[in-house]
Amino acid sequence: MILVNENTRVVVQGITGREGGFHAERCMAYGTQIVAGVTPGRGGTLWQDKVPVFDTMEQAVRETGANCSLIFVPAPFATDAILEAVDAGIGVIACITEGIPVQESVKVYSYLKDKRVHLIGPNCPGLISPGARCKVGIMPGDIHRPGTIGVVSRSGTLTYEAVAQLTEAGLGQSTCVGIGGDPVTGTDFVDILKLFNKDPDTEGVVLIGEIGGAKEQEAARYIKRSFKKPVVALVVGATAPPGKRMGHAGAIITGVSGRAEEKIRALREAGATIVPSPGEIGVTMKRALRR
Amino acid sequence: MILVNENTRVVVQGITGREGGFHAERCMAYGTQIVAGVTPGRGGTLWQDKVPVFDTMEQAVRETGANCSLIFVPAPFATDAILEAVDAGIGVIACITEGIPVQESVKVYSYLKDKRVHLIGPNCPGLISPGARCKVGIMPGDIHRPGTIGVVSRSGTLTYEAVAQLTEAGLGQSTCVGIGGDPVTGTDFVDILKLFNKDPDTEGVVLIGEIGGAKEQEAARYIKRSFKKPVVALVVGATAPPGKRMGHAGAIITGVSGRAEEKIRALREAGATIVPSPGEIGVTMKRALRR
Amino acid sequence: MKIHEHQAKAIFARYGIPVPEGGVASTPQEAREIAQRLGGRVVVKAQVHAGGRGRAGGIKVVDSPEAAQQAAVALLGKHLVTHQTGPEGVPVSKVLVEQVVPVERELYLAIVVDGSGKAPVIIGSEAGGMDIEEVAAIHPEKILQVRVDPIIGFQPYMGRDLAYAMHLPSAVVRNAATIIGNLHRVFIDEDATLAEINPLVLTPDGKLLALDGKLNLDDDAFFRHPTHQQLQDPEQEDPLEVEAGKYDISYVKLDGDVGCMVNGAGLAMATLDVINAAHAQPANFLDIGGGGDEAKVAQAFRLVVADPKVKRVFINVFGGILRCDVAARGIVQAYGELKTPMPIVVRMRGTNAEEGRQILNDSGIPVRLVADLKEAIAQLQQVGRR
Amino acid sequence: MKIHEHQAKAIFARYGIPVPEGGVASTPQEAREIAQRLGGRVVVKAQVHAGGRGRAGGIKVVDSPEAAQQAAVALLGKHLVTHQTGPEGVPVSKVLVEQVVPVERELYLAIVVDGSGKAPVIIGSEAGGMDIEEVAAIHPEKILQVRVDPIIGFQPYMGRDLAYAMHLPSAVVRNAATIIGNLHRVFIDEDATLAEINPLVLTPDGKLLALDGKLNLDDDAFFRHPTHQQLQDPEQEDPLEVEAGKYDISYVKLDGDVGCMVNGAGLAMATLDVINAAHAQPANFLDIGGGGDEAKVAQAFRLVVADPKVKRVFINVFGGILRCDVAARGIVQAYGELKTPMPIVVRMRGTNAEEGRQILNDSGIPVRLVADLKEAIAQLQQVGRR
Repeated sequence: MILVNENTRVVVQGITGREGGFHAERCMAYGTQIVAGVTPGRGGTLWQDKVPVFDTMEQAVRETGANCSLIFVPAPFATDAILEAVDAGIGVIACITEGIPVQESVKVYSYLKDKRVHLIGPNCPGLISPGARCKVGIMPGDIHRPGTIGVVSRSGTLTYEAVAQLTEAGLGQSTCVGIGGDPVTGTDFVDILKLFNKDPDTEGVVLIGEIGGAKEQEAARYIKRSFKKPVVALVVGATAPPGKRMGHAGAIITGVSGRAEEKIRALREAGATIVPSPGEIGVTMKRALRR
Repeated sequence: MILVNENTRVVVQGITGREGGFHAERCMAYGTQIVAGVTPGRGGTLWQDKVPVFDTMEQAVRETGANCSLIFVPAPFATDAILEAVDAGIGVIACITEGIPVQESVKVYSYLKDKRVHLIGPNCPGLISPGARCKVGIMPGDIHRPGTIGVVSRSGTLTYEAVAQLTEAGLGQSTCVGIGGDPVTGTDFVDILKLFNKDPDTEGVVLIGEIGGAKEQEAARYIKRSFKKPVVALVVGATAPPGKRMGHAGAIITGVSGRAEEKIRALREAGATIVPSPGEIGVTMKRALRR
Repeated sequence: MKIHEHQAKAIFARYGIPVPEGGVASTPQEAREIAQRLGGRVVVKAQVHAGGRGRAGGIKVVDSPEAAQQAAVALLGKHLVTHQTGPEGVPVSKVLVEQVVPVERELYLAIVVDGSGKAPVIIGSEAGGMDIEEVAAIHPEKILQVRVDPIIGFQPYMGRDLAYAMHLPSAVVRNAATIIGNLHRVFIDEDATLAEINPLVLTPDGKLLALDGKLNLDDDAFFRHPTHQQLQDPEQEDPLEVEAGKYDISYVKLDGDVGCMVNGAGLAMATLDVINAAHAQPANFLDIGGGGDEAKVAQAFRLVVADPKVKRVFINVFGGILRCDVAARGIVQAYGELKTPMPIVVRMRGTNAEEGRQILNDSGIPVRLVADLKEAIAQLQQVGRR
Repeated sequence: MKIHEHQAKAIFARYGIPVPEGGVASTPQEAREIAQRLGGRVVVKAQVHAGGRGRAGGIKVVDSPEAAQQAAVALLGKHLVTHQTGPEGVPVSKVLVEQVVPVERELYLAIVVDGSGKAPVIIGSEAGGMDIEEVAAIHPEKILQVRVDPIIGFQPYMGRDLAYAMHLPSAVVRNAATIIGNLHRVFIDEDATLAEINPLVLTPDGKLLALDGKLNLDDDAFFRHPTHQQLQDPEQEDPLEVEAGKYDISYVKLDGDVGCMVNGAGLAMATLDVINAAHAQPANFLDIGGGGDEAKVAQAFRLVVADPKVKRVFINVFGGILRCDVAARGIVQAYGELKTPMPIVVRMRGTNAEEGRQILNDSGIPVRLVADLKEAIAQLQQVGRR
């Protein structure tokens, strides 16, 4: 598994908010070690009589040894929250928040690109390693099974779909990562593929792309050059009209490279097995592993 | 020698200006390969019937293979010139310009710190490797002799003083680098010491510091930890009043660490030989080498 | 969010980008007066959120105030159909009346955020005045790009590099670099997702002017630009899309007859692809969005069936944050009001899928519950054949 | 460049940093009127470019407009001597009259550029109202620093971290973070080299106010702040330093009798050190600066001998850009006008040193030419003994 495992100690930024509290609860129920919450002004209290709340990330990390952060802070304050986590020394940050201005993400990425930190998201479902009962995100935990398939995706529910199909096909997951639907994200397909490449627990990878940008083409180049495990790829949005934002801020066709057919072509040429239809992710992976 | 040598091909930014032209001439007379000049709007002309002038650094590098830049552009335009040189792929940039706002230098440094480029200065005399007849700066060439002493200094004329004394004492120089008198410079003592440490041509180093900042203390820490050659150090400004800017923007005592006595103490403790008086740089180096 | 050309140009002008003299008219009389003020010979431009105006007759060059008035009569209150609009076109409620500028050369200039470079990129081309996608296809070498690293922001040399590469005369380069820098300031300070000047024209006397202007603003940054939302022109959007926006539902109008309601953008796109692959046409993209409750689901359902083209509905829910039982209750609620006779195919999976199906079954609504996408398609085809 | 407290506070207020109500008075009558307006009980503060005003009697708290007038009479037109001024003090031509603010706690807040970290650093301390150097010496643990990376700039969490670390009450933290952010905006947008609030006070009713304010502006950035130079108060500087500034000569007044003229800041500092080591006192630091010509050298010479304390002169030139022959001609030119009877010791080295010496020898000026620093000292001591 990659990024999160049994040693992951999670601090939830925005734990006293509605969404933050709801999902912190569910993560804990799944088995995740939620060791702290952070809400400025609420330091010194206990959340749900269980989790200590701190005013700052620096305090939270110092007091609890948290090494992973899950962010539910509203968009206007989310950049601040991410950067606070980075400077507090957090190694893996999952930012669920949707609606961060793209130019904020540009700055955030520029700041952390040379630091030892993985930012998953923003605008993502988070990540989960079922084998470690470690869920750092908003995905339904019960569809996952421990196993050897890595999943990396720009989407939320479509990832759940993929996971459910894998589980149904008898294929458990090593780690599933939703990199997020924004045009600029902290982590791209290539970053996650590099980790899966080195991960002995991962035998094959499901990659789920969509229209907009060129992250799938970058993934294709990396797969062709260096990736050693079978990849099964699905790219959605083939029928989306150009110039329209399809839900995700990043899912908008603004040029040739943003089209699904271009992405599919690049991935196929790189040796990935293309999923013929969204209903056949699980079986395609099963077939790909047999070869 | 370090940074500049017989393979150094220099482009002068601002070659058509008064200062730029004057010093380009003298560098050429010393033996430096001045392969291009850049002045926007003057592209396509020949400077002094000898050196092709280009509109942009990108053109100059593409056409002439320049790998080093010497900048004389006035302060309001100097940041632009430095960054243009960085993006054109120049490896060694010497910025002579004085008077760049400190916050510009902060930005410049932040941009280039992870790139393969050495920015010498701003507000510096440049650098010279007498053994290669390569002078990229405004120092009087004729006081230098090829040899094995490295010189690194925050000062201009005081460096010439040091060089003259070394030459007089029969000690030639491998490379002399003026890192500049601003509080934020592209290159610090430590960066240059690291290069001298690895340079087989350099047997010993003269380090010339001054009041303000803590660059000398950083140098001391590095010398103590890793530097393998004799260091002779002079720190000037012991009698300067606090809070007054002594010529250089960086030469102003704003705290304890900025005082000359603190710097001298740190360097002495690190094993450097302290020059007892500015008139004894040469003889001190000579003595230090004998040990 | 898209805004009108005249709005973009007003912002450009505030940032020091030269634009032609002109004014906005809502009536033919106003158009005449502006033309009068400008000296007679003007261009009258329909203000619509769609490219291809010129070929569609939305831009008219005229020689007198009277002719300007006539041109305005021909445009105002009409719908303009371009290759970027549907057959119903977009309404023209304003025209921009501008002086006619003599043109020596037409250039292209734009700034977008490059998701791979993770930074703004300035795009320049000496082939201005054309659709830049066409230029990219035919003359990719004529498209220049300069990445603007966020640490240093725009630097004049970036503008000079572009200007020289576009083969602008040396005397114009500094001015061009300034305009490029100003466009970058617009892009950053106004939180744009696209800032485009096409064409940027060079006049015979060596001036540069933004002859057209396009500015898309980042919806996600409205919270720090209180005035941006006022620039919106809901008339230019599909009414259902505008309505969806109020409820924070992502809805995009399409041309088919299969109404779609899905939770999650990726799953919604996948759903469209599946429908298309079965040679059916989706009527819309709809992502209920995160944090959906019963009321939001009901609202989404209302939107789907409000489209008169919709003949059948496909609801695809993967329960996660939005539980399937909640989604089912929302559907039941909306159906109770609407009593639409349309066939509804529902696929539910994930959290509380069983409860959701039970609720739908118990409700008496004539839904067809399916187990997977394949079956969903089969059912949709079946109901489509009738 | 230093500016006055009242100028700094006006800028702070523009950036949303709360300052006490008040006004600036040039006459006792004005001081009285301001005090009247503020309700009587006020503090009257001498506006000088020097720390240690309080202990030196430059700050007076009074209970009535009449007393404010009296306090102004006692300060205006006088010279204030603090531990940071020379014995001659600095002139007081304005006083700041402000409401008296009740103080619960005094904090320290400042921003400088850290040359090692190569970024602005925010310094905070709960030990405000004291000399921060003293705090640093006695309670270094009470000095907090936060580096502001230029890529991301100030972020609210940096302010919160500092505020919590200064043990501010939770209810005040957000406001403190805002003030810290605003001070950072002052620092960046105004190109400051120091922005300091000492003390930043917390009032019993939970408000934060900048009770004192200090702002040093980057001289090198004047080109992009056209109004900054108008903030200068030449009266506060030594007249010779002001004069030198006009010619772009670096000159710092010192207390001794050996006038110094050197090219290059490092060599000039070295020269001071050498003189001091010989138990002589330099009268000034003087760096002729880059690109010096004959006229500039002459001007520098005039500055050196214009100081009435100067009894002997040491000229130390290492010829580089400034050639020794040029320097010699400048000296000859100035000497010709001034005919000072002072002994002048000259050491020349580097480019055209021989020519320079020749020119001086031929000029008939009674200079003592020396070969090195050692000999220079010997000569200076010899002329000093007479």
